Amino acid sequence: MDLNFTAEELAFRDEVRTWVRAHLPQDIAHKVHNDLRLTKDDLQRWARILGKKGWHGYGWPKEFGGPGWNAVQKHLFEEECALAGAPRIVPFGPVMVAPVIMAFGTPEQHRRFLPGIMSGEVWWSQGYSEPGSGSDLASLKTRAERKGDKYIVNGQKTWTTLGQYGDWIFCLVRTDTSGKPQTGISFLLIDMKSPGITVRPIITLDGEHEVNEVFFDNVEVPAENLVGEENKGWTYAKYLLAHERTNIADVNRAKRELERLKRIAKAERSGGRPLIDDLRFRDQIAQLEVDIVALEMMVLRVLSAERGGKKALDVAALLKIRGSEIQQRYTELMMLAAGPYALPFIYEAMEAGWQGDYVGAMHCAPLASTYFNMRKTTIYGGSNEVQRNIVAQMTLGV
Amino acid sequence: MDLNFTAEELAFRDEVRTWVRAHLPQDIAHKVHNDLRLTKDDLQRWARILGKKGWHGYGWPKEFGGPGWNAVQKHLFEEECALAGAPRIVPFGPVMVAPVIMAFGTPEQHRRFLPGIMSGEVWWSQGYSEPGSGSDLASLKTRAERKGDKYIVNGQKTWTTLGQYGDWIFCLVRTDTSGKPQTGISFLLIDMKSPGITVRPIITLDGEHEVNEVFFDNVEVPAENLVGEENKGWTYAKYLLAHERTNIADVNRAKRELERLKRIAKAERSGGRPLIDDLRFRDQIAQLEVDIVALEMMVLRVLSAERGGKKALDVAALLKIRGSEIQQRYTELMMLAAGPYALPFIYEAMEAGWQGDYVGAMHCAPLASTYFNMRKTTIYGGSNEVQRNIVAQMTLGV
Amino acid sequence: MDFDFSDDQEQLRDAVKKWVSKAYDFERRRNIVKSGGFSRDAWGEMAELGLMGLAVPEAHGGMGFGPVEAMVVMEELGRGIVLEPYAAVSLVATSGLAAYGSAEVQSAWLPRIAEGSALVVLAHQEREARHVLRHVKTRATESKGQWRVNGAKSVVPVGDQADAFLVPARVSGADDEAQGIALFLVERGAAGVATRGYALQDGSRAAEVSFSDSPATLLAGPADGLKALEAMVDVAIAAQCAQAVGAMDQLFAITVDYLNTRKQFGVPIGTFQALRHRVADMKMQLELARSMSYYATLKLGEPHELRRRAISQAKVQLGQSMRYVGQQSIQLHGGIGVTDEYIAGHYFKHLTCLELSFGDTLHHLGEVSERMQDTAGVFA
Amino acid sequence: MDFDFSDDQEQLRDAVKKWVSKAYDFERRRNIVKSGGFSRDAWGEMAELGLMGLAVPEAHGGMGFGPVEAMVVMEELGRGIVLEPYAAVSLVATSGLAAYGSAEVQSAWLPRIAEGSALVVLAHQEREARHVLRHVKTRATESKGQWRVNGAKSVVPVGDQADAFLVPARVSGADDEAQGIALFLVERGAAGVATRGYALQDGSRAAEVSFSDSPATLLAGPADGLKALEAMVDVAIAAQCAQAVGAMDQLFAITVDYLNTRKQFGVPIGTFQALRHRVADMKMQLELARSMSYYATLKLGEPHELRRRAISQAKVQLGQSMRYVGQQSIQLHGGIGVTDEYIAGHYFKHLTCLELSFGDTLHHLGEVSERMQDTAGVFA
Repeated sequence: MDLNFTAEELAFRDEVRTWVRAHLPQDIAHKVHNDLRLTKDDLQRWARILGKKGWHGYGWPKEFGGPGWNAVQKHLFEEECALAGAPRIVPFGPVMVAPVIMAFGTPEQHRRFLPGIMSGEVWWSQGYSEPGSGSDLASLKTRAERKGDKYIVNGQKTWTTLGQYGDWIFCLVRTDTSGKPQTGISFLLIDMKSPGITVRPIITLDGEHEVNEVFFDNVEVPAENLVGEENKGWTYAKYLLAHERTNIADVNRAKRELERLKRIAKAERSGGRPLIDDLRFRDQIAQLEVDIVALEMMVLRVLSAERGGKKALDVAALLKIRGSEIQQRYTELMMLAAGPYALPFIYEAMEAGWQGDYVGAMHCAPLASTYFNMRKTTIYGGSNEVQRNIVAQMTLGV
Repeated sequence: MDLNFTAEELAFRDEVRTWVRAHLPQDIAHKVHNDLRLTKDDLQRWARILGKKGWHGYGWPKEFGGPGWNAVQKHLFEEECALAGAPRIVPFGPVMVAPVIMAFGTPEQHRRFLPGIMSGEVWWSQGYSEPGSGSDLASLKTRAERKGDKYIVNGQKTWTTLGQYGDWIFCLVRTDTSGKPQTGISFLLIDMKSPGITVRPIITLDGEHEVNEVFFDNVEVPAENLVGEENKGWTYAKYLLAHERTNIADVNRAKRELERLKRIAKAERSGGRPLIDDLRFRDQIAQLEVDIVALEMMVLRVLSAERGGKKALDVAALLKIRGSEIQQRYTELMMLAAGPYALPFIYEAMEAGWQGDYVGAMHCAPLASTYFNMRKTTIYGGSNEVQRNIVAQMTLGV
Repeated sequence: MDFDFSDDQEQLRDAVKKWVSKAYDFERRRNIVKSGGFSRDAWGEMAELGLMGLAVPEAHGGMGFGPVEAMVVMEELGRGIVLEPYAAVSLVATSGLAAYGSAEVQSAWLPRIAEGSALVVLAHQEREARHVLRHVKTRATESKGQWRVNGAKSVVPVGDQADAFLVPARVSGADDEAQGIALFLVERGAAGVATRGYALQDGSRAAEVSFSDSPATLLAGPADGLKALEAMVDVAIAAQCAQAVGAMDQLFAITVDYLNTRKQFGVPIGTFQALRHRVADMKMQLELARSMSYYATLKLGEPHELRRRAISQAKVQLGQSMRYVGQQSIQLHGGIGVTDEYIAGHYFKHLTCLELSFGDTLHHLGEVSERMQDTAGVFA
Repeated sequence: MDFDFSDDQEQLRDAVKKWVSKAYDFERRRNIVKSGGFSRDAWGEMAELGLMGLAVPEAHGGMGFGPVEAMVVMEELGRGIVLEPYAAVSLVATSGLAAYGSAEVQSAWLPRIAEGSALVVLAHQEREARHVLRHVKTRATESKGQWRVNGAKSVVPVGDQADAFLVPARVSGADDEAQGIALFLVERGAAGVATRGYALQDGSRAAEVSFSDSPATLLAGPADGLKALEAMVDVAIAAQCAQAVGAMDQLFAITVDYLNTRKQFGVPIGTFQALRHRVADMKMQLELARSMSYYATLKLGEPHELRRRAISQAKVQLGQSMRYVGQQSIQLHGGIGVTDEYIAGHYFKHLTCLELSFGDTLHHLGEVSERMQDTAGVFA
């Protein structure tokens, strides 16, 4: 047992750190550190920089052009990116669909789709959720009927994050209604420029356009875009879910945001004195700090087990629950720190370089919006209620 | 709307206060205020004093020899008793079985049982729970077979509080197994001196003998001891449950114990200074104070509605949940206040007048035991999980 | 002890409730948000209902009603998450004017408030104060019988449209001294007054207001200024508590309805025990909040120290309830709860704003802690 | 970074686990409680296993193992809620002796500890200190080359049977000054030492110990005394964390088993979703606790300030986990959970004792708060 990283791991970290700090555009880092609005261009610029280095698919094995890092190296990369103020890598391409294509796709599909994902050129979206299916994902209804060498897709997806930028979308579609809901689902890759696709924005309660509805009206999809076998899509979707284990906790971002919380609590004043010196508020931060350390230790335990090739600890559901609760808590505390100065809603004040007068200070502008936005984290990706079901199931055995 | 009591109510309170302070034996009050062990004699002495005044059945209507107080007067009586340091009235006789006998018993049963309850002479116990039935009370199995003018009772009851002192016990017994579980239950009054009854102590985790198992081995019970109709016992049990509405929250005791908590926090020292001046601990007390005020307001709302004869607020389940949580919280805080000095377990130190050396101080001796003991409050009387089921049922309508 | 509403109070409630449900639906509210967060039309309609003069003394054209009537109105406005600053003008500022205004000041402003033609609001928030009321940097000086105010106030309700502000300003002492604070009335049109309006998170209207040698009328001198401010803030908190109860009541009803309707795995999600227990916990928070809202209102007439403690106790409970009911309502809705087009999120945002205003939960817990007595309870 | 146990560590765990499950069952434990809370026989058996010398340097007949081995042993002792003060003697006092004892003192005591024939324990709790270590009223004075101690210490593990005590005593300064505290060894048989034994809530043994001009051997002078005390307390807390993890692990397993067995309404109660989610929350607390127990152990070798902060962070998490897992285990058991004859309650009481020892959750949260840095995280 040893808490410290090995010399090799530390050398790796230094290498990554140096490279990230040298290549992450400062205007983007500024936005991330101050929670200002990121544009499509910001996200894609960073994706392309990573892609050029071969790190956009940082979790990929070498055979598919990835760096072939182990679990600890991946974690260190994520940490360095987070602490430097890099935007989160939009996961739908490199983290979600790519591993499925690698594992179940044809060599032709590998050649066709993976390079564009690694380079950051092709923007992927996820088409899982539907209006009627929430926690009950298997109840999805979007149909794909095989007609010759094509599928004809009809239906509707929703909560498609950043789908307004999407070039391609990977979808779970129903190809068979005869058996159990899980058995008739297929995994389809769909060009979003296909006729019959309409993307409609969903505005969230913070006023942002982050998610979308995607409508499919007799959309023709070449049969070669089917991944794996027809009606086996549920298996692939579960594989995808199991693939992402630790980053789900987002503990690196939590560490960065805790630092921001402390900066805010130093800048804000209560009765003329720095808020961070107010024992009551300070203790809230201390509790959060303990929570983050505990979460990080849990993540490190998983990484150590994974790197060792041992049976991974089955705590992905716990990491999702705790990670999302902590995300919500730090956004809540930042908002509470600003107090009345978190109340104004000035849409433009969340743009970098806004020339208007901030109410209070620049750091106050996005706090409430982010707090509202973060309510999603305990809902999406399998709600925390579903996660608790999973933990109970594993623990009780029934 | 008016938060204040009326002049008549205040006069009533003064009268009760004067009487209670004059008649409550000081040795008993000393034990209550210091959470020392109460004997059967303590409880019964106070019951007899109340009985002589006609207040042991303080909730009874005048026609049965009670004072005929309204809901607010009952509350004021409870409050004065609690604040003066009176022990809780053992509820099984005057509060639980008596109203059932009044409502469903025969005139003969009224004459036979009620006077002994009012006077405090006859100690009643409750025979509801069984080893197999917890939250699922209706699954009870103790059988009573009618043989001529007698019932023959066989089975086992458990969690019989203070049953070791019991003269009589009221039981739910199964007289019919043919229909739904609820339909074959009868309400029987049983002389605990009957042959075939065995009372076996259950020692609780604080080392006390407070509850018992009661075994029935071919116990003969005269048929005239059946209350109401055979197989209607479930109805009477529900009536009994609905009868006690607000005292379930025990807010008056909470107020008294909050005072004790503050006394302890003043006496205990942290780093040489009074613990109550430690902001962190003090804030915990402040939060509890808010919780108690809110609970009291909720109780007062119910009382006001009941006194006005309006449809009572349906919050009994909420009062049970909140009241028990608060009971647990103040015992927890008292234990935490003493810290390491709550650790010693000296059984005799919880007796009034013990001549040994206390570890720390007398007030430290019972704190952990009471904390352990109070875990029962969220379990008994319908566990808080069952109460939440009830609230949800009422709210959701299904 | 009596928690019944009188027939008059019930009628008042019905009138407000009817107006809210008929005239202030989600669509109209959304349009008001889009057009800046304050509607003169809606204000006029509320005035027609007689609401503006509710707390104005009869001598000045009002009805002279008390805190209970105010609570009734606020509950119903909360139920409809009405954006207009009714409490700020007709309860808070009105109470300050009625208690501290000279006969002249009262005659000048109270009748206009009662008829709905004047907006007067408290402007007290300062940048370095956070929730500490005695921290006042804004300064007032007198010269030749004329007071002038210098300083800046934040997040003033409808600050860019108000006719006048009630302004705590310091005439002596250090920034956070309790002594030396006086209360002034400053007209928006006065020299040196600048405002910058914006929307709040819940869509309502507020502004930054600054004063540069602005002429001011003294209402309460340095001996009374802080007490006057505290009294107005307590009126505001009691009103907020009622408003929050109305909003939570409605949001809870919306959520319960959703649980009974929305199906997953072939059954309404309201059949899942884990969610049912959440409903029970929300109901608990709602009823505790309602109880403490009554408490706040009924304690408004108590002596200063008792009133302040009671109000802080109430805000602690309300703050905790608002956060729990708000967050859990969103959670139980799932995805639709975080969309702008669905109503639940707007209640949540409104409740969040209420929690952050006039001292948050932790602040008021500190107040309770500092004011702790040996005894406790409603009558302690 | 590596959280695997070595083969040797796994063998050590197996050995302790085997002894606990075979030789230290509930019945034997109950008998030890009845006979006072400490069994020389059990102590001897543990010594035979080689546990007593685990942390004793090899030069003194021990094995010179480190914190990870100690953690492994403590987890297994916790799993069996073993009453004997293994950590107090073989980890805490041993670490103090090894770090501060003269060669003579070490030779006199460490070999005897290693063979299980001597009980040496830290005696530090004072009546007005609560959890503040620097608050030391006990005084030590030197005269003619002989130190003598006056004062009283509370809740000393097996205090009435120990052979010697490690005693922090003040040689100068006010009661709560960080400076002026020295560390002494006082034999129980020395003049002026009086003890009064009693059982603790979990059935283990402790005593009040008082010193009246008792001759004492100086271990650490006033420049080091507080640091020595803090170092021993940190060893104790890390050991406690592991002990608590073992106890929680077992209690959780017992509870899960009960939920799968106990039927109500015709089905195992483990099928009720509200209880299932409770199980998930308990599992969460258990895994967070396990993580922070590792953290505490692996941080024991850090420099003073970093170590103290890490230990406090760990105790906050462990305290919260212990309370939650303990309370919820009882709740999920229902009635049987509060009986003396069933085992769950004994785990709950043990966990409660651990939470209250060496600083409770709120105390350590305060420590974390006071030691807060700009950055955060395991490596911060």
